[in-house]
Amino acid sequence: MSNWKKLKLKDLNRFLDELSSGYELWIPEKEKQKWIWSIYDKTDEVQFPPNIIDESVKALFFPKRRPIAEFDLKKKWSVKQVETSTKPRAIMGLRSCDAEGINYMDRVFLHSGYTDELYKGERDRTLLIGMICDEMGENCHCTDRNSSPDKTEGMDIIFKRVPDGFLFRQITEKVSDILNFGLLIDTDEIYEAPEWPRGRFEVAAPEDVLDTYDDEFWNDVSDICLTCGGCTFSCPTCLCFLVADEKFKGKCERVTVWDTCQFSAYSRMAGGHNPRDNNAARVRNRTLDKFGYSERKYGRTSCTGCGRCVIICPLKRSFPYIARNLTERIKEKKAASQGA
Amino acid sequence: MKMNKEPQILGILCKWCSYTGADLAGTSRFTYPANVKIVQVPCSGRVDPVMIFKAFVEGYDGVMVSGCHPGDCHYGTGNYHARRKLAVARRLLNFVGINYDRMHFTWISAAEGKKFADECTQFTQQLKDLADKPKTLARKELAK
Amino acid sequence: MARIGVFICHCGINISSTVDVEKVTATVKELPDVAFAMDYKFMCSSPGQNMIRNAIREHELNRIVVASCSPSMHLPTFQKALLNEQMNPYLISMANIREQCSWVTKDREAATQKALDLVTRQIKRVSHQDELFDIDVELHKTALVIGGGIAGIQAALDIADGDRKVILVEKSPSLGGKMAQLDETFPTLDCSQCILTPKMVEVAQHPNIRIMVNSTIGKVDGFVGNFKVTINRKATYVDEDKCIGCGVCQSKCPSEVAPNEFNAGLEKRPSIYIPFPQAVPAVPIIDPENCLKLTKGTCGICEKVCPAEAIRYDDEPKEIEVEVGAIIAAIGYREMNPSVYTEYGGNRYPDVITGLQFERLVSSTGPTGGELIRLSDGKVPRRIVFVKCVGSRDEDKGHTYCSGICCMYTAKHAMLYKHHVPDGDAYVCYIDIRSPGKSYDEFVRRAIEEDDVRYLRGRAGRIMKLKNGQYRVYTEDTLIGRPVAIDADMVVLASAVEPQGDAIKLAQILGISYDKDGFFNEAHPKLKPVETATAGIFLAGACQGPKDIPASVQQGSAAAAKVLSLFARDTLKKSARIAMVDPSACTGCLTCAYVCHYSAIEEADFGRRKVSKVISGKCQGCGACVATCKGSAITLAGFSDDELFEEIVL
Amino acid sequence: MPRQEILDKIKVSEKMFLFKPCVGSNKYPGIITSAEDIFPKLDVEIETSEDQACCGGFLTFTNVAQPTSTMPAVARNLALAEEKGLDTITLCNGCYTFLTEFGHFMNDRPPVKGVVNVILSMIGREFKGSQSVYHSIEILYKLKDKIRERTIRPLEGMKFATHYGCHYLFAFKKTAIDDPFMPSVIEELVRDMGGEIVEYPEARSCCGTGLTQVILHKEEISLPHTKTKLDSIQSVKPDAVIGVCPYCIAQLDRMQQKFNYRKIGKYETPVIHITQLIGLALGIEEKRLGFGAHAISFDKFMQKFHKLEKARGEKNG
Amino acid sequence: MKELIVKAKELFELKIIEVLLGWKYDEIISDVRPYLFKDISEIDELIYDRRSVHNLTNYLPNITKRYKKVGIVLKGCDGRSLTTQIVEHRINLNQIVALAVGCEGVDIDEKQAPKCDDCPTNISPIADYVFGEKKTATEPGYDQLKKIEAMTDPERWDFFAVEFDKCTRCYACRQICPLCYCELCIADQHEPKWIEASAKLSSNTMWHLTRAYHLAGRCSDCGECDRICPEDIPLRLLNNAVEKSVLEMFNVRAGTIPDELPPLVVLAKEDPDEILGGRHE
Repeated sequence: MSNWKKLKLKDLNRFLDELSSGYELWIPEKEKQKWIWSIYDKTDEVQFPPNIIDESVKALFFPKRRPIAEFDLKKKWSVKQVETSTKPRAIMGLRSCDAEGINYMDRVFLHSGYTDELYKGERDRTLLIGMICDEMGENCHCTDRNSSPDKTEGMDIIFKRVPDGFLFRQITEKVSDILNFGLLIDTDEIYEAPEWPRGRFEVAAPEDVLDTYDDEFWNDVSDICLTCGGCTFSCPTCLCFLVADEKFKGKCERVTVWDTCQFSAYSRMAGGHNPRDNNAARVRNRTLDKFGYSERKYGRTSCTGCGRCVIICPLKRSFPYIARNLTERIKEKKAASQGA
Repeated sequence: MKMNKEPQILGILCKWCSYTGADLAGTSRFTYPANVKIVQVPCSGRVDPVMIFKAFVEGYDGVMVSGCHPGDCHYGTGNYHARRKLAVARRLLNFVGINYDRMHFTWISAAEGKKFADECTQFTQQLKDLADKPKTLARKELAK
Repeated sequence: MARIGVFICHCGINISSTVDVEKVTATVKELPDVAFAMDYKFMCSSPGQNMIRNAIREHELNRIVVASCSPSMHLPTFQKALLNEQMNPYLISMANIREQCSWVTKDREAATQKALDLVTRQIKRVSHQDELFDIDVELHKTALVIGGGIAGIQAALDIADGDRKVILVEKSPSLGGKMAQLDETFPTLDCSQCILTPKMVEVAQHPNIRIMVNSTIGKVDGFVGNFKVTINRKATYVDEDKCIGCGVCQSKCPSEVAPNEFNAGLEKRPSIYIPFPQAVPAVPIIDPENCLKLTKGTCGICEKVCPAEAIRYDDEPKEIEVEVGAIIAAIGYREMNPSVYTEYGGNRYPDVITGLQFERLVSSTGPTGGELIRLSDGKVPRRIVFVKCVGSRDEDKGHTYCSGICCMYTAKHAMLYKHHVPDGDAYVCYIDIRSPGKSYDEFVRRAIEEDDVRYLRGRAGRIMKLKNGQYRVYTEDTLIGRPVAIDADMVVLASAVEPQGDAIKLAQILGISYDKDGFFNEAHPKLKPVETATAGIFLAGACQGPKDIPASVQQGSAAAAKVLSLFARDTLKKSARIAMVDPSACTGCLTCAYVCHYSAIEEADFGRRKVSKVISGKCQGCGACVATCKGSAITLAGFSDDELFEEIVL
Repeated sequence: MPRQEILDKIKVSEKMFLFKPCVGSNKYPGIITSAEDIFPKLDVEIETSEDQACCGGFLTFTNVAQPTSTMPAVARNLALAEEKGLDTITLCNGCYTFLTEFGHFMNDRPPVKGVVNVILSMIGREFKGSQSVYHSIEILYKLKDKIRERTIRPLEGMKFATHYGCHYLFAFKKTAIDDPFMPSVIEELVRDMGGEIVEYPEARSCCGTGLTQVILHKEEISLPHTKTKLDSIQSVKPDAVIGVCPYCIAQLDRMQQKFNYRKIGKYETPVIHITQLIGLALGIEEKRLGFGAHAISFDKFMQKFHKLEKARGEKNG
Repeated sequence: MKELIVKAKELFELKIIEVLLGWKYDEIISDVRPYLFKDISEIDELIYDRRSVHNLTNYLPNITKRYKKVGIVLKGCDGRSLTTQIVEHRINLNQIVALAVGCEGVDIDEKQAPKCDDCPTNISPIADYVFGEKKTATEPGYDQLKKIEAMTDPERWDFFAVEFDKCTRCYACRQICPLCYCELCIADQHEPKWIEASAKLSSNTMWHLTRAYHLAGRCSDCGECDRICPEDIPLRLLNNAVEKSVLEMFNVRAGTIPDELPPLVVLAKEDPDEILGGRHE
C-alpha cells in the first residue's frame, strides 16, 4: 500500500461537490481555446489540461485591480482599509510552475521584510491542490529552471492523472480531512517520475547574465520587440503594480493595478526624466531581473519556466528565446576571451 | 434614465462669447433648468473631446459646447478647429451608442442671452425625450 | 496641502432670495481641504474684502474660493484683496452663483443644490491652481485710428497732442465724415463746417499725425502693444506729393455720370474729383469705374490740363504694413436707405428725400447753392412734411433701436425750412419726441413755439403722389384720434442711423464683438464704454451706437485718454494665462504649431530630439494647441487639464 | 419676404382644385365660368366640388361664430381638396386669406387641429394640412408667359385701372407675392395682354366693403370712402377696373349703381375680375364671361373693344 | 519576390542602406516574422508574401535613431502610416529608402485579413522603388461597420459594453500602433487621470474612445491593433467608424497624400455647421 490514494474517474464530480461544500473551489476551465481559472460550478464537467493553464494563478492572489483602501470625497478624513474575505478557498489543478510562482510571491510579499496583509489574507485562506502534468508543453521549460512538473514545493496536496482516475497524496499538514473523504480509497499504484525533457531554454549563470549589461546584444534583440508587456502580464512572477485613486461603483478607492516595466511610463520620473527610455533598456531590464537580480535577491531565478510569455508574445520571440540567445552570446564571448 | 430625474448637463462655454451670453441670460432673468453645470474655457478651441468622453463616463446625460460664432472667434480661428474635433467626437460617440442628440454644439454670442436660455431648455427636453436610450457609458460596471 | 477659504456672497438678496446661502456654507465646511467658510451680504464691499483678508491671515489660507457674481464682474476686485495679503492673485477661483444660478432658477431647492454644486467644483478646482506670474512685453507707442470722422479726428488730435504718433486711416478721399455734410448743427445752429474744417486742417498739419485716405484695414495680427496692421490703399491715380489741389482737372472732366456721394446723390460728379471744396487732403481722385481713360482708354484730358503733372493712370493699389500699440475704431454710421419703405414711395418720388439729402439741399455748398427748391421742378416747396422714425423703432422693416438723433435734426430741419421759406408751413409726424441733453428740449420747443412748426403725434401711414405733383401724406393725429391727410410739396424722411456696410467685416478683422445690428460691442455697457473685449482696441463715435456730434467727440477724447494711459507705461503686463510645453512629454510632432493662430509655437531642441516651444510674448492663451496635443504635453496656465478635470468630474 | 422666394414656393400642377367664392356663385357667375375655361387653356386641369361650403371667412367677419367653430368649416373645405390630393386655387381674397390663414393656424397648433379633426371625424373626414392654397392671381402670374403667347384677342387700346383689395395685399404677410404698397402683378398681366394701365391716386385704398357687412352695416362710413375711391378712378377715365376679389368687385360695381340712383354723381366704369379679362383675351365665348351679371353695363366697353379689334383686323388685311 | 531581393542586395552593396526592415521565415515559430536585416548575406532570407501581415513602420522611429539609412519593405497601408509619421516629424524621410510592394492582400491565419477588403491603395504613397502592380483603388466596403451602424443606440452600446469589458488594458493595441508614440500616453498620466488605470468598463471605454479619436484622420487601417488584441476586441470597427466620418465630412483618406496635414489640425473655415448637428446618413 502506497502513500497515494486513488479517486475513481466516476467519483470526480462527487469529490469536487464535497470539496466545494467546504471551500470556494477554483478549477481550470476551457474558454475559447484558452484555459482560465474559474469557480467550480456543479453543472460543468471538469477537465484538467495536460500541462499549463494559460491564465497564471497570480491573479487569484494578486488581482490586476486590487482595492486597498476606500474613502469619501465629500467628507474629511474618511479613509478605510479594505478587508479580505476569510472564506476558505481551494485551488485545484495548479502546476509546479504555478506553485513556484506562489513561492516567489511569498518571498516578495511575506518574507522580504514587509508583509502584504491583503496578500497574506488571500494566501492563508487558500489550499493548493497541485497536479502533475501529463507531459510538458511545447513552450514548457521548468526543467531548465531547476524545477520539474512533479515538484511539490509549496503545494498542500498533489494529484496525478491515471487512466482510470487520479492518484492523490498529501504534502503539508495544512488539511487532513480532504484525503479522508470516503471517495479516496487506498491503492497500491504509485507514481514514478519519468525522465522529463530538458535543455530547451538553458540560461547562463546569473553573474554572467548581469555582465551583459552594456552588450550591443540588447539593441539587436529589442529591434523588433514591441514592448507590449504581454509577457509581464502573463508571467506568474511579475509583480510590479502602480497605486491609483479611482471611483468605482460610486465608491472612491485606492487601488493597486498591475504595471509593467515594458512601458516607458513605468520608469518615467516626475521631472520627466526616463532612465529606460528605449526598448533595449526595457527588454534588458526584464531579462536581467528574471535571471539576475532575482537570483541575487532571493537566491533563485524568478522564471518558473511556464512559457506563458512565449504563448502570448505577438512576435513569438519572448524571453526564453532571448535568454537562450543571450546564453549563446555569453558562451561566444567567453570563448573569444579565452582565445585571446 | 428615469424621467422624474432632471438630466444632468455639462455646458462647456467659451469665455468671450458664450459664457458672457450665459451671464447675460442671468442679467436679463431668463430662467432655464438648474441642471446645467457651466465650465468656462478660454475658447471653444480649448475643448478636447476627451473631456466630453469623460463627462459621459462620469454620468452626465448630455454635453453642450458653445463658442463664438464662426468668424467672431476672439482668437481668430479657435472655433473652426473646435468644429472639426467635436464633429468627429460626436459621430464616434454615436457609434458606440451615445446618441447624437446627447451632444449639443452651438454658437452663442455675448449678446444672445435669450438664445442660451432657450438652448438649455430645449436641450433638457431633448434629453428627456431620449429617456430610453443608454444613459451614460458608465451605466453599469460589468467588471468582475 | 491646500487650505481653502470659501466665501459665499448674498449679494443683498440677489443670491440669498433663491439660494439658501447658510446651508451651502454649512455643507462646504465639511469638504476636504476646506479650512474656512463663511457667507456675507456683500463680499465685494470693503468690509467683505477685509473679511477675506482677515481670514487669509487667521486661518493661513493658501487658496480662495468666492461664490458670488460672474468672474467677469468682480474677479479683479477679489484678486486685489489677495494681492494686499501678498498672496498670488491666481490662487483664487470664483463660483458664478448669481448670473448662472440664482438669477436663472426659480425653485429654491434646485437653486441651492446647483449653487452647492458650483461651489464644490470651484473648491476642487482651486486646489489645483498654481501661482502664476504675469509677463512683461514691450509696446509700440503708436496709435491707429480707423475713420476720419469727427470722432476719429478728435481722438487723433488728443493722442497727437499727448505727443504720441497717430496713423489716421480714412476710407473715403477726405477727412470730415458725416459732420462735413451737415449744414448747421443743433442746438446752437452754428455752421457745421465752420467748426469742423479748422480741426481737419489741424490734423493735416500736425507733426504727429500721418493721414492715410482712400485706405482700409486689410489684416490685424498680434495683441495689445504689438499689433501688426496691413493697410490697403486703393489706387487714386493722382500723385499726392505733386498735386497742388487747383481743381482744374475736375472742372475739365467730360464724364459726369456717377452720383455725388458727398451731396448724398442729389447730383452727379465728374470722374476725377475733390469730394468737396474744404476736403483734406485737397487732392482729387479718379473713379476708375467711370473714367473714360481707364475704362475705354480715350479722353485723358485731366492729364493734359494738370499743371503739376500729377496724374498717374498706371497707379496701383498698395499694401502698407504698420506696427501700432493701440487701435481706435471710429468708422461712424451710414444713413439707412428707405427703399424698403414702399409706403413712402421707396425712392420713387423725387421730392421725398432723406434727412441727409435735405442737409445737402439747404447747405450753401450743396447742389443748389443753399437755395431750398424741389429737385423735380425747381419750385420752392410751400408745404413740407417731416416723417420721423423711418427705419428706427420698427421691427418689421427697419431696426428695433431708436436712432437717437432724428428728433433733434428733424427739429433743426423744420427750423431751417422756416428760415428759408418763412411763409411755408412745416409739419412733423412723430411717435415720441426724445430730446434729452443740454438745451435740447428747449431747441425743440423753439421749433414749435417760435417757428410754429406743426407737430402731429402719429406715424405716417402712406405717401401718395397726386396728379398735381403734390404728395399726400396719410397720417393720424393720435392726440385727437383722427386720421389726417396732408398734401405737401416735399417730404423729408428721418432715415435711421445704421452701422457702416463693412462694420462687421472690420469687427472680424479686429477680433471684436458686435451686436445683432452690427454696432461694435463695448467691453461693459456702463463701466467700460470705450474699451472692447479685446485689449488695446477702443471705440469712438457712432460705430458703437447712434450718437450725435457732442457724444462722438466725448467718446473720441475718452478713447484717446485710454490710449495715452496705455502708452504711459514702458512695458505691458500680459496675463500669465498662456500655454507652456513640457518638453519631456512633447514628442515634437508639431501639430500644435499647425493650429496656432498666432504662430506662437516654434521648434526647439531637447536633448536628442526636437520639441515644440511656446513663444510667451506671442501666445494669447486660447488653448487650441492644448486640445490638439494628444500627449497632453502642453498646459494652458489657468485652464490646465487638472483644473478643467476637477470642474468636470464630480 | 422677397417676391422671388414666394414665387418659387408657388407650384402650378397639371390638376388643381378650384374653390368657388360665394359672391362669385351668387352675384357674378362669370368669374367662375371664365376661370373654369381659362385654366384648361393654360394647361391646368380644373376640378370643383359640389360639397364645398362657405370659406368660413363670412362667419368670422360677421362675428356670428368664434374662430374655433369656424375652423371645422375651413378644415372641411381644405379636406375636400386633400382627398383629391390637389392644391387649391381661390378666386376671392376672402377665401384665400381665410383658407390659408386658418390652415396655417391649425397646422401650427396640433391641439386645435386635434379638436377640429374630432369634429370632422363625425362626418367621416380628416384634415391633414398636406395641400397648399393659392390665389388665382398667383397662379395666373406664374402662367403669364403662356397667357402672353395664347392671347388671341389682344387688349390694345384699352385702358384699365387696377384694384387688388386689402385682404390680398395686407391681410396675410406670409404669402402675398407683392409689396403691399407697390404691387404690379395685375399690371404686368394686363400689359402682357396688350392692355394699358392708368394709375390713380387712391389705387391702394380700400373698396369700403368691409363696413357694409351684413351685420355691422355702417354705410355712413363705408359709402363716402367708396365714393372717394370711385371719384379717383373716374378722374383717370379707365375703360374698366380690374380686381382680383369678387367682394371688392361687388362693392365697386354695385355702389356706382347706388350712387347713380341717389343722384350723387354719375358713375359708369365696369369692374371685372382678372379671370374674366384673361378669358376675354384668350377668346372664350363672351357669354361665358358673364358680363351681363354686372350692375354697370359693359356695352360701351365691348363696343370699344370690338371697334379696336375690327380696326386692327382691317389694318392687318 | 525575386527582384525585391536583387534590389535589396544592390542597395546594400552600394551602401545606400545600412539595414533593411523586412520579413523572414522563422522555423522555431514556423511562421513569417518581422526581421531587421543587418547584412547582405542574410538578404536571401527576405520574404514578402501573404503572410507578411505586420506593419513594419512601427519599428522605424527606434531604428532610425540607431542607423542613418534604413531600407523598409512597405505594403500600401504601411506606406500610409509612414506618410503620417513623416508629417508628424516622427521620421526624417531622407533616412528612409522605401521598397514599395504591390500588395495583393495579406492573410491572418490562412484567411484574407478583413482590412484588405477596405483597402484604398495597395501601393505605398511613399516609394523609392515599386515592385508589382498598382491596383485601382476601390471604395471601402465597411461591411462589418455597416452592420453595427444598422443597430439601434442601445444595441450598439450593449455590443461595445461587452467588447470593452473584455479589455485587460495590456495596451498591446497602443504599443503596436505606428501612430501611438506619445512620450507619455494619456492613459499613463496621473494628473489628471482622464483614463483610470485599472481594467473596468468605464475606464476601458474611455481608453478605447480616446484611442480611436486620437487616430482620427491618421489611422491607415493597417489593422495591427485588431490583429494583436489578446482579447479579440474589434478595434478596427472603432478606427473605421472614425475613418469613415473623416472621409465623409472632410473627404480625407489618412496618409494617402504625402505632406498632407492630418485633417484635425487643418484650418477649415468652409466646413458646414451641419457637421455639428443633425444625423449624417
